[in-house]
Amino acid sequence: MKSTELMIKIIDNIATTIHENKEYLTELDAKIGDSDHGINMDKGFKMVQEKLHAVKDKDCGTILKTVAMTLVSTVGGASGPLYGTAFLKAASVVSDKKEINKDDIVKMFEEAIMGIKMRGKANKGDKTMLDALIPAYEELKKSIENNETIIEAFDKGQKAAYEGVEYTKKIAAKKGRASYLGERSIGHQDPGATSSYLMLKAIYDTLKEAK
Amino acid sequence: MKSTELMIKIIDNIATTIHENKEYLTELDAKIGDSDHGINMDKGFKMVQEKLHAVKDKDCGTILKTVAMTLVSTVGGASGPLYGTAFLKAASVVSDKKEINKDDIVKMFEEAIMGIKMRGKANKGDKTMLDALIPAYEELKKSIENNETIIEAFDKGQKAAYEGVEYTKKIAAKKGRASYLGERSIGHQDPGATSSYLMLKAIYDTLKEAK
Amino acid sequence: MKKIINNPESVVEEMLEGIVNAHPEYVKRLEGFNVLVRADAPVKGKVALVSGGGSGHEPSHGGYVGKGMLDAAVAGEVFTSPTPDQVFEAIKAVDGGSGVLLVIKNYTGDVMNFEMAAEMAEMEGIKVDSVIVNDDVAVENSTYTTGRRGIAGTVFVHKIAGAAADKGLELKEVKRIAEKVINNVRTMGMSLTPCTVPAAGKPSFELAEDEMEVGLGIHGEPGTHRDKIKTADEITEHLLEKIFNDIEVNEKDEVAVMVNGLGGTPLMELYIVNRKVKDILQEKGIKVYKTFVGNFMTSLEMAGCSVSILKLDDELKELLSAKADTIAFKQFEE
Amino acid sequence: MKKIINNPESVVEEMLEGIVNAHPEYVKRLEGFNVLVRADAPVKGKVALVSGGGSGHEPSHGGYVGKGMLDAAVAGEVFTSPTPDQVFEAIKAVDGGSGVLLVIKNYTGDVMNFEMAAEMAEMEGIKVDSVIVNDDVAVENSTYTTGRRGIAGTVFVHKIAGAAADKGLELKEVKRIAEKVINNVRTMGMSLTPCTVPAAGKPSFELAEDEMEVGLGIHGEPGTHRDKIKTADEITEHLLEKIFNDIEVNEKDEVAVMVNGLGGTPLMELYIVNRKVKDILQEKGIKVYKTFVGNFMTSLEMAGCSVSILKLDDELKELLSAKADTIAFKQFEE
Ligand SMILES: Nc1ncnc2c1ncn2[C@@H]1O[C@H](COP(=O)(O)OP(=O)(O)O)[C@@H](O)[C@H]1O
Ligand SMILES: Nc1ncnc2c1ncn2[C@@H]1O[C@H](COP(=O)(O)OP(=O)(O)O)[C@@H](O)[C@H]1O
Ligand SMILES: [Mg+2]
Ligand SMILES: [Mg+2]
Ligand SMILES: [Mg+2]
Ligand SMILES: [Mg+2]
Repeated sequence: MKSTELMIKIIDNIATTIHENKEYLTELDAKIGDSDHGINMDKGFKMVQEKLHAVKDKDCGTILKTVAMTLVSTVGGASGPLYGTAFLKAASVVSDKKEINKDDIVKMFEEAIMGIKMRGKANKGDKTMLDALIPAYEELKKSIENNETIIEAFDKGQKAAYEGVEYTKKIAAKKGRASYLGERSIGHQDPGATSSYLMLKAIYDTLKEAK
Repeated sequence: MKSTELMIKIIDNIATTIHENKEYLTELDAKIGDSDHGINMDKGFKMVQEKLHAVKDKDCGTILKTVAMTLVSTVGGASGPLYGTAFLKAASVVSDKKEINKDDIVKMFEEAIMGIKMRGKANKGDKTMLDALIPAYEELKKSIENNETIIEAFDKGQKAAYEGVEYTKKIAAKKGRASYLGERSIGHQDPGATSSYLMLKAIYDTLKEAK
Repeated sequence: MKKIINNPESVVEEMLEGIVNAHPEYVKRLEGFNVLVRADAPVKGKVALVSGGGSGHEPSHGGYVGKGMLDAAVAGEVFTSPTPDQVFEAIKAVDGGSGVLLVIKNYTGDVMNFEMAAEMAEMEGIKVDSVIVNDDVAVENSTYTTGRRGIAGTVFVHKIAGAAADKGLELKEVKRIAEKVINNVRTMGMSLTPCTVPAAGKPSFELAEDEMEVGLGIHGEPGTHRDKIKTADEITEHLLEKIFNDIEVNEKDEVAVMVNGLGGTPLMELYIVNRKVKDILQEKGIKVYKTFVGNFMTSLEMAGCSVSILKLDDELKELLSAKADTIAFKQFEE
Repeated sequence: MKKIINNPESVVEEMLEGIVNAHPEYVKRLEGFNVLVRADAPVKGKVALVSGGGSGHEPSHGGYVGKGMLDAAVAGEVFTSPTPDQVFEAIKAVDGGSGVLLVIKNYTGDVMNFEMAAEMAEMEGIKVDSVIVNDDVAVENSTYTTGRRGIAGTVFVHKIAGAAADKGLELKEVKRIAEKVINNVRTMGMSLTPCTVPAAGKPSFELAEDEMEVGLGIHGEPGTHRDKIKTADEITEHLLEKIFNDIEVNEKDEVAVMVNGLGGTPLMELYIVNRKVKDILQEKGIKVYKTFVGNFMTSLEMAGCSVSILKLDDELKELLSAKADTIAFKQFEE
């Protein structure tokens, strides 16, 4: 399968996963935020899904940039600019490319995380999406450096993200809306970390299926 | 007993009666008005009671005028100016008098009613205090014309007032706050008619007791 | 009862203190009375406007004391008309030698207490006249009954008669203009929730989660009927229909619109109502000269709204556009 | 959910239509965007002020668009920050050549979306700078956390920075003054009832009949703690105590006070709170230069209030007293 074709499939699956978890994500946000994370994300990815067809013959950079701009202009809240920036930074790694390799993937992931950090000024341990994404990135990178397959790499990545989500239950939020609750946020899992995990899981599932 | 002394006693008893019926009158007003008739009247007569001592050696006119002005400046709402005007008009009949006779009483009552009509522009059958007061006045006048005693006259008067209160249940209000309810006011007894009856009853009881 | 108060008995007193503390440049209090007058009262040579009524309708009426509107506002207990002695003090304090116009909302109690005050003032040689506002079309009008109530349309009377007085017109003229406003303004209201008089401690009526009360006054009294909650557009249609059944407004006529909140309704909803008001008027070819949206004549924390329509002519338009500078109603000259 | 609306999805759209219908002399809408700009935008040569955020805080922010305050207000969905493209359009529409200052309330979402818009505008060669309002003392401030939220104090920033821009000051100066306001303003709030986001359909939290929520933001999020309802005086004492723990105000200092209603609280109660605010300040020897009482920064129909204290110097006093003419904030020059 061509990289672009696979990418379209992955994004489409991410959108479907987010839609299926709309209520779940919103309920998580109700506990420590303002009950809109699922609603926001679903609104954004629904629009992404609608726009996918128009870019299906474009390069990877264009596809990802379209996703980025759509998320930025429809999601709103904190997660809109964060995920938007992440996709935009990833896009910049593969602009004009129709085929991408393992190294591109590591670099895309790295740039995405740096974008999120730059935009949100958060770090690991602040109880945000980064608590899922950073461990996932580290495991994925290690796996690829060890010459494992992309599928293996994403499997390790999504498992690390899952651990990261579990970890967010144990800590108090320092960034985002949940931080207003201080210690009262402990015991609840972070909605943004959860959506990040769900996205990585969707990538892994798509890759496995497409094999 | 001197007229002034008796008058002080009567007013004091009216105040006590109103106080005992504060909740009752307010509940009646809740049904078809704004739940304040008992509160308003009690506030006024409490103040009247406080001022009685200062005028106990004055003439009947001064006593009644004091009652009138106190009601006017403390009761508020519709009943304040109405009862205030009634006492003021009654006072004008007996100004400077320390002793009063049967004819004075008829005239005082008549003037009081005319004052209420002038001030409130209502008439018999509008479901107001006049539906208690007018029949009471007519019976009292007839009784005195028939040379019955004052006590007999007030007995007939208070009984007629009671009938008047009962009658207010059957009719729709045309004046006052209850008129906004139109036909929906039928079935409820008028609070102002009720307070008028209670005042006449208090007069009768005092006279009987003082005999 | 959930309220930010200290003591149900003292809400009016403490509110008045809070108003005077906040806005000494606009109002001062007559010592010993629940009366707010213009900081610069009496204004020599100007006809003075006095209004008031029960409290609980804030910013009415104290909020409208100032240049271009009222000279004094008399505050009764919550939803209870003030007594004549209070009104009398207000009249005396603001009379600038050109007479005083009382703007009375049509409630038996208000009318009688204000009229007694007028009689007292006349006995002291003050020229006093009065107008009675009766804009509420929920109640049928008739000379044989108490007639329609005075509600949010009263604010238009304050504004326009206030501008007339400010222009230096004489009492007779100011009264004529106030009556023209009264003849041309109609209001209809509805509510989603009751309100609680602090001294009573419990709501004035009960409404189910899916019910609304239509055609109600501003004292927590029940309305003319109860209905299932409708959409904002349907509600607005009904309110305007009742208004237009009562007053003829023709194509090309110009009107002022007031979408008034009863105290507990967010501005967002009032604007959604206004959107539909505009649509309906546009369909009828009626021109909107000016629109006011906000809490002008409230019922404590009641959720609900009223819509007022005022038919305008050139005289009313000019006066409505004139400068006003009060606590709650400010308008620059156009 | 009891609301006068048509459809939970369309409340923001219909509200904006209603605002523009009501006040065409003040605002116009950018077609296709949830952006209100001054009717005369762009004002050539003037620094433009752009603010906004989630809807549901009306009259914030659309109500403050006009002479002497904002040039544009961007409206997100209810309690959701608007997206960068919306803010970007606002910036483009009001830039009069002297640059644009963004006034952002400190919420992660607002900050990031506005900053992205600023980057987009800079790429188009528009001079943009921003300030972040964080007046809510309920939340502890720290560079390691999101820090304090921006709530009612924001209105003081709009007013004062707006006056600075109106005076013709350059972007750097307007920003300096806005930051001075931010450094000197603190707010603390409480509520008696939750509010209901139309799309959610149910209240954001539950409160018992005898409970209040203290230290909450303006998005229906729960506060820092829950307490039994206290008297107005006790509540006011607590709010001011929290404020004075955070900012030093000394004897003889001059302040502006804002007693802000959250949407469902009657003015009567706000004035009762103001009475106590004045008492406490007087005791401390602090001079009140100006007081604002009303619904300035709301949370839909939430019952409750916040108190803001702004420490003033001569520069801020002059700008606070300057003329402003917007839909919801009008002030004559002194
Ligand atoms: N500064 C930040 N950096 C990274 N992620 C953040 C930051 N702030 C918030 N988040 C993430 O965003 C999620 C909330 O997103 P969402 O509910 O859509 O936005 P909002 O909080 O504006 O309603 C949080 O669960 C958290 O994972
Ligand atoms: N125009 C009127 N003439 C005579 N009595 C009236 C008139 N209007 C009202 N009333 C009487 O006043 C009573 C209500 O008094 P009250 O509750 O104290 O005043 P309000 O209606 O202002 O609250 C009514 O029950 C009625 O008997
Ligand atoms: Mg959220
Ligand atoms: Mg009553
Ligand atoms: Mg009453
Ligand atoms: Mg949100």
